[in-house]
Amino acid sequence: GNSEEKAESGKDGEGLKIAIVTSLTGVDDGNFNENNYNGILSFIKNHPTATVKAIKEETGDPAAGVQAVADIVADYDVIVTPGFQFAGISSVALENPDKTFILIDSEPTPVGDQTEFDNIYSMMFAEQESGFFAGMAAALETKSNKVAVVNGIAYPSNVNYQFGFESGVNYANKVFGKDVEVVELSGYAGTDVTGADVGGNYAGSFGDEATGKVIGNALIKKGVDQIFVAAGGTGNGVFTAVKEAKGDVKVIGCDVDQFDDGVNGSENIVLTSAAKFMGMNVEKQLNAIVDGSFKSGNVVLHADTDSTGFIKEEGRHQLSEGTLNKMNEAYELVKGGKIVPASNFNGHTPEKFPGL
Amino acid sequence: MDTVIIDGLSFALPLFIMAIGGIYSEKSGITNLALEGFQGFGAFIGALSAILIANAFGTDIQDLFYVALLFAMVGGMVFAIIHAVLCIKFKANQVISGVVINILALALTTFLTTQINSLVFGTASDKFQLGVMERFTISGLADIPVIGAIFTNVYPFEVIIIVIAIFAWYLLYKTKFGMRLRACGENPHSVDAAGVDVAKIRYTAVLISGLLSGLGGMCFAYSISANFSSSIYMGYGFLAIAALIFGNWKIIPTLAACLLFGFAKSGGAFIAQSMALPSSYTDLFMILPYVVTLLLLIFFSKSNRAPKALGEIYDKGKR
Amino acid sequence: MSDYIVEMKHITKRFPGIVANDDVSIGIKKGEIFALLGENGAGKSTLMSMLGGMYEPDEGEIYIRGEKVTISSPNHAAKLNIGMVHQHFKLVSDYTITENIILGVEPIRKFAGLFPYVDIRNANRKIEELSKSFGLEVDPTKKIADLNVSMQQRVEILKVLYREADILIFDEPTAVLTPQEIEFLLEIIKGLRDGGKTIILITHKLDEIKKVADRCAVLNKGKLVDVLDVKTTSVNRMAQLMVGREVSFEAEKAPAEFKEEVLKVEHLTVKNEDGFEVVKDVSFTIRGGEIFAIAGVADNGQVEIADAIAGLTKVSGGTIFLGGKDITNETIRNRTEAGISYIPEDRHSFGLFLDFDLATNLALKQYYREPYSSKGILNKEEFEQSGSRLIDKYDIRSGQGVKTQVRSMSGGNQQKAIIAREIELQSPLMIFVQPTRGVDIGAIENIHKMIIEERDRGKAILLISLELDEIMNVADTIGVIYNGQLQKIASRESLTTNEVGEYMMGAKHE
Amino acid sequence: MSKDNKNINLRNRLIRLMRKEKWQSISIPLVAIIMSFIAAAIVILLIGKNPLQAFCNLFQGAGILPKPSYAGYKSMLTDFMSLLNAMTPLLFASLAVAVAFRAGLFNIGVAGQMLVSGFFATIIVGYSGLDAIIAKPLVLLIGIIAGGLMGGLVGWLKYKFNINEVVSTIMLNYIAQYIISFFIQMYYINPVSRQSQYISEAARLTLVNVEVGDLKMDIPLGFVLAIITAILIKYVMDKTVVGFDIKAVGSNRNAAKYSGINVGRNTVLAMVISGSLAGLAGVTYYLGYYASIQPKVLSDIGFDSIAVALLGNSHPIGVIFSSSLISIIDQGSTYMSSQAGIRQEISSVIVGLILLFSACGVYMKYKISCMSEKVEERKESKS
Ligand SMILES: Nc1ncnc2c1ncn2[C@@H]1O[C@H](COP(=O)(O)OP(=O)(O)OP(=O)(O)O)[C@@H](O)[C@H]1O
Ligand SMILES: Nc1ncnc2c1ncn2[C@@H]1O[C@H](COP(=O)(O)OP(=O)(O)OP(=O)(O)O)[C@@H](O)[C@H]1O
Ligand SMILES: [Mg+2]
Ligand SMILES: [Mg+2]
Repeated sequence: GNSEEKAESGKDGEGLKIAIVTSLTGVDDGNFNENNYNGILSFIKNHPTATVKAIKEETGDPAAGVQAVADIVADYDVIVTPGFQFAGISSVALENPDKTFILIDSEPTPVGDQTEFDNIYSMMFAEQESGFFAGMAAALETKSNKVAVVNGIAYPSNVNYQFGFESGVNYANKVFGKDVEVVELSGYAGTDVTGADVGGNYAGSFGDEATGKVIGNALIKKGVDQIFVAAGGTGNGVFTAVKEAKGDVKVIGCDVDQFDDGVNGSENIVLTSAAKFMGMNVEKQLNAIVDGSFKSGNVVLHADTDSTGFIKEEGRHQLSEGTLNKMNEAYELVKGGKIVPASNFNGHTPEKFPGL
Repeated sequence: MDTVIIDGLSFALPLFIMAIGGIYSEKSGITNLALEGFQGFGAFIGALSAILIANAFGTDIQDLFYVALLFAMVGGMVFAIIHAVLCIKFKANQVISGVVINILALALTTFLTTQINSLVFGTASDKFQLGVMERFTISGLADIPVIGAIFTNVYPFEVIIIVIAIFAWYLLYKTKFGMRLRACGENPHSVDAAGVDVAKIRYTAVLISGLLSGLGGMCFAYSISANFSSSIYMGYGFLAIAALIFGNWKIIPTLAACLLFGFAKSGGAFIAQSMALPSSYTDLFMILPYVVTLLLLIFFSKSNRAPKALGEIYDKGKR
Repeated sequence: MSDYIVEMKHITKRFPGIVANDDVSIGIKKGEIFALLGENGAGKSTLMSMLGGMYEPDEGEIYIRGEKVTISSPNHAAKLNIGMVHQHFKLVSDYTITENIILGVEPIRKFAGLFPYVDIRNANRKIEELSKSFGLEVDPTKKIADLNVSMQQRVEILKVLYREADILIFDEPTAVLTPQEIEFLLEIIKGLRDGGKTIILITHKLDEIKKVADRCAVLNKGKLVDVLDVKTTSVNRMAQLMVGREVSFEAEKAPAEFKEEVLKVEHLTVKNEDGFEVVKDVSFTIRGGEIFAIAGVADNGQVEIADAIAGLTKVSGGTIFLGGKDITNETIRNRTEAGISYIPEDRHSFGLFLDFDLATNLALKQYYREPYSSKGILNKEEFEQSGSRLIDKYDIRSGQGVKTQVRSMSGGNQQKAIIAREIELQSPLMIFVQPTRGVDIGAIENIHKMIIEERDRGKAILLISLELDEIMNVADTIGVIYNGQLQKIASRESLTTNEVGEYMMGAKHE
Repeated sequence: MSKDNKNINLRNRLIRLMRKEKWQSISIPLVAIIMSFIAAAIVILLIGKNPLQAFCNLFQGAGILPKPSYAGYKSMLTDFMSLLNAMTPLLFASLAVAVAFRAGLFNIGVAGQMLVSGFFATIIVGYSGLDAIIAKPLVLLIGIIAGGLMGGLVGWLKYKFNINEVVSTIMLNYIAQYIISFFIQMYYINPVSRQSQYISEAARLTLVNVEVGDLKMDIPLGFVLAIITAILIKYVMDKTVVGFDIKAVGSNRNAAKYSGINVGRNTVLAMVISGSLAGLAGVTYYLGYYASIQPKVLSDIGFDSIAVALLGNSHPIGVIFSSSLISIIDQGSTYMSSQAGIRQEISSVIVGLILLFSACGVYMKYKISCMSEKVEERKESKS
């Protein structure tokens, strides 16, 4: 509706004032937040008069997140908020119709029965697609025929990764005749937002490195040699466990290209990373605001916009030629909707989904 | 079962070396709640030095863990100067000084980590990424049932800690420095009258506690995540203090207390895992070390005796 | 240049708000026993602390063996062969005798030629020899915590001798000793002198000076009054110089008039923390108008008797009646209410809150009741008014009146404050433990007078003292304790000083 | 020459001013604060930012100074109310520490006591559907009781078994943290926020988003109570027999026993009071500032309050001021970081510095008395 006004205040990106409010890990977490931040920075490169301020909310409490946004909203044109913690900004958005909000990884909290807001663009990703490629990679590269996924908390996005991973393994088993088992430690089953048991290996936190390491070690002990790590900071612990193990164990990174985190002496433990390309989409929306084409809405982004996928740049992965080819083929199928991996709520299961 | 011992030891030993630091400080009469801050700041300096050296000389950071350990000790010691000066020269309340130092350490290191990352390395990151410490297994001994686990997957730092701990014991109980130090915590006036500078001994003691805590902190940084970030502040400093009080300010009983914490911790996780309970139950097992400590304290506290002059501000003139 | 081994010239030392030593000049000859005399706070300890290296003078010069020196630390003093036996022992109670003595000058050996360690075994032997050669026998492996006061003092003396001091300073060494121990110590001091050492002795007890000292300096309010030749000066003259007036040594006292029984202790038994019986089956009674004194060597259970009556220690057997009422299991406060006043032995850690002001300390036993407070609310005005009244009545001297922090008051005045507070309670039973310890003779005279006055008002008084003279002077009835047992109870008149001494040593019993 | 003299004169006058014992409890923390702001200013200068602007932003963010522009429904007043909202638990917690201090006890367990009382109030009242008029007082009552029991336990362990309260509180902190985490995860979890279920508005001690005119603000009901409590504590400590007993036990246990004070009972009592105050901090935090509990997390307030109590000289009125200051710095930091482009962590550094400098208070006092001594002397020698 009022997207034109916004373009005016932005005046071709002239002095567009952007703020990014993050959880306590900040915009320099080398991961999720940073990816979004980089999108803003890349936008600013092309619109040098635009500015960005990074602010973080230290407690991780959703109410505090909203409060932090409310504290600073007056001084900015666009607020970027990565993370479910900021779902509650819908109330702030209603009170400040002249500001634009970009919410990543969550739908805005409904206010009354309003679920969509004129000045909020919320983007979610089909993590199951990225997870699917991770599963394929793991299943195709494993020598022990045992793979696993480690998660943080069973939020939908995390469950999506998990289900996608399992879908990918099943796909490889079926299509390429593999016999790969997905290992789960019984003590770490997850409970999703509806209270359902989704299995998997959930550390129960995105910031508990010690537990991450315990889980990592336990998996390695069970003979797992490919671990997909979708656990935020907890994942560092898994990485450490794998590095110390000194075997043939590899990890698959998550959200962003984690190849640099995998350096282990002269070697690297990162096989590839299952990515969702948030920065690119943030930049896209900022551009849209500037050129007046901004459209609000709650959007789920798929492989068809190249928003999900895996890292295949030369030197940033260690996939074998054959695996890479198989994954590239599958990527086209996912893109074309021939393969629809299971997600938390899309009604499919890792055992039974279109394309299997 | 092996994991219980392996993980238990790799947790208990850094805790132990921090507790020894605490013993040194408290035996000299200076209450030390600042262990947490020392370990954090020490680990910060250790990690920073490793990164800077790797950066400057192009050394593989993987090979720098002894350098990191060394600088962590220096870092812990440097930060301990604050506590020493506050408590000894400025005659501040020692408990308060400790708490303040913890707050300051957390604030400073998180601030500096991001600041240095962006200013010096031009990267945006809130942690210093280190190489992992290579673990080793002593082949013959590792095959012994049960005890073999002690020699399996050992971090080099565990050996270092044991060596330092033995030396610390020798220094505290056998040398004249140790004799004077312990006397400072019992009756500083007697030390002063014997012509020994109480302040100097106490400075040294607090610095040693900083040094050892820095070492402990670096070991935790390596064993938990192989990087430095603010997640190093997990209350282990306070746990070390609890261990040393529980150990009645003596090195050997304190080792026992640390092992209790370590094994109860890894054991708790192990039980929860092997009983296949949902992960929430792990929390119930996690209270094990603390409940056991409290219960044991109920039986042993009566005979527990803190150094007599602990926490007292020493003033020559005051009689 | 001179025949003085120690010379202090025009020494001035100031502390915040006070000139502790004001232009003091003294000379001490080699091989003499030189005494220092003066009221509490006259500056004796301060003057000697400057020789011992604890303080440096603000003005003036110190010459040792003819050479001008600046003694910057106790270590430095030790290098000059000066050693100080402090008024308050500076011992680590957790350490053995040897460890205490060698602290600071530890003999070192090397293990495997590499690791130095403290050679305790050798030190033990050396100290045993040393202690024998001076007639101060001790077991060097014993812990200080297990020693009595007189043994602890031996350790302090050995410490100094171990460092080969030949100028020895004793600060009030006899304040905590029994007559026999004092006798023994004085012999040792004389022996040391005869062995060529120079001794400086600070004491409040004139007879001791008379007995051993060659010369004596008198200080008053920081100034040197005179240096006397002890042989040709009378005790009375010394006292007069010190206090500035005539002092009487005999407490004047009318014959006692006993009234009805106030305190009755039956078969009292008390155990210490280690479960050891320190008071064994003690029974006695005290009547109104009677001063009942317990004589005994330190640590023979007398303090525990007082604590048990006042309620500070648990009783493990026996009964205590006050005015006919069984108070054995009453709380401390109820006992106070029932009529017990208590002047404790340790005024710093029990009798006073050093960080509170004088008014509060004076109200310590009554603050919770009318008129100091009503319905749980304190009445600060009453604190101050009553406090001021007591300050006047008992002549308590303090810098800022009732507002003075008690820590900054002199020991004598602190003691006066406690006595004032306890007398004001008008309790039928008053317990005095070591009421004159460390107090100068002027103040002693006053305190004795007050005790006798209270007796004459019909109070029952329990006096516990290590000073036999004090007991012989003041008591009406004497009980002698040894090893937790009352050896003898008899009227003052029926006992001689010697007899009491023998009972005290356990050499004689009924 | 004369300028020199003037300088000395000024210094002397300053010293004389600071010497007054009565004012020292104010002047020394004040000097500490000024020194730390100077130190922080240097740090900010070093990273190439304007310290004055930064400090100004700090106060703007906390609602003490007006911001140039406000978002919809917001104004300086709403910011100020947020400040009070955040400050309320800190004030209670610092009072808790201060009371224990007075009795010679270190209550390091404030965080655990807060958590326990917050948890019980949450499950008993927060999920009950009781009317506000009953629910709110009940929340306070549960906070007081739960915190008091927990604190009393620590006092009892100390008195009965000689267990050092520093150790027992640390142990109890962990135990509370894990047990409550377990119960929240098992029974009260909100699967979306991964915290405990939000409590009913009726039970909440802060009225949120209250529309006043064209503003929406949070009204912390607990704040008034906290101020009244502080005054009450001051009164109890200074003017009553109970307070006297507690202070006496804190000053010298032997002398307290000798004067007939029941040391054990007063140790427990002081910890009960301290724990109750921590309990109030807990309910105003978990059922006021927030409306739910994060599992496995202890509030920072637990430790900050120790330092705040120190900054306030363990004096109830002093604590009001020190907790305001720390809250201002805390609250303003988001806005400062957003405006001045300085990392938020600098605010924690400032807090750390303030505390560091105020820990030197004893030394300052001593130095001042030395200097004033000298000044006196010089005066004497002149005349
Ligand atoms: N460290 C100090 N700080 C301040 N004042 C002191 C200090 N030491 C001593 N004084 C003061 O100096 C004066 C002299 O004290 P000193 O200890 O020398 O007296 P004294 O003659 O030994 O007394 P006593 O007979 O009680 O032992 C006293 O008034 C005392 O208050
Ligand atoms: N730091 C101080 N400030 C002020 N006065 C002090 C200080 N230290 C000691 N004094 C005073 O110095 C005087 C001498 O002290 P000293 O300990 O020698 O004697 P005392 O108090 O009579 O002790 P005791 O009863 O054990 O002999 C006392 O009046 C004491 O109160
Ligand atoms: Mg003296
Ligand atoms: Mg004296």
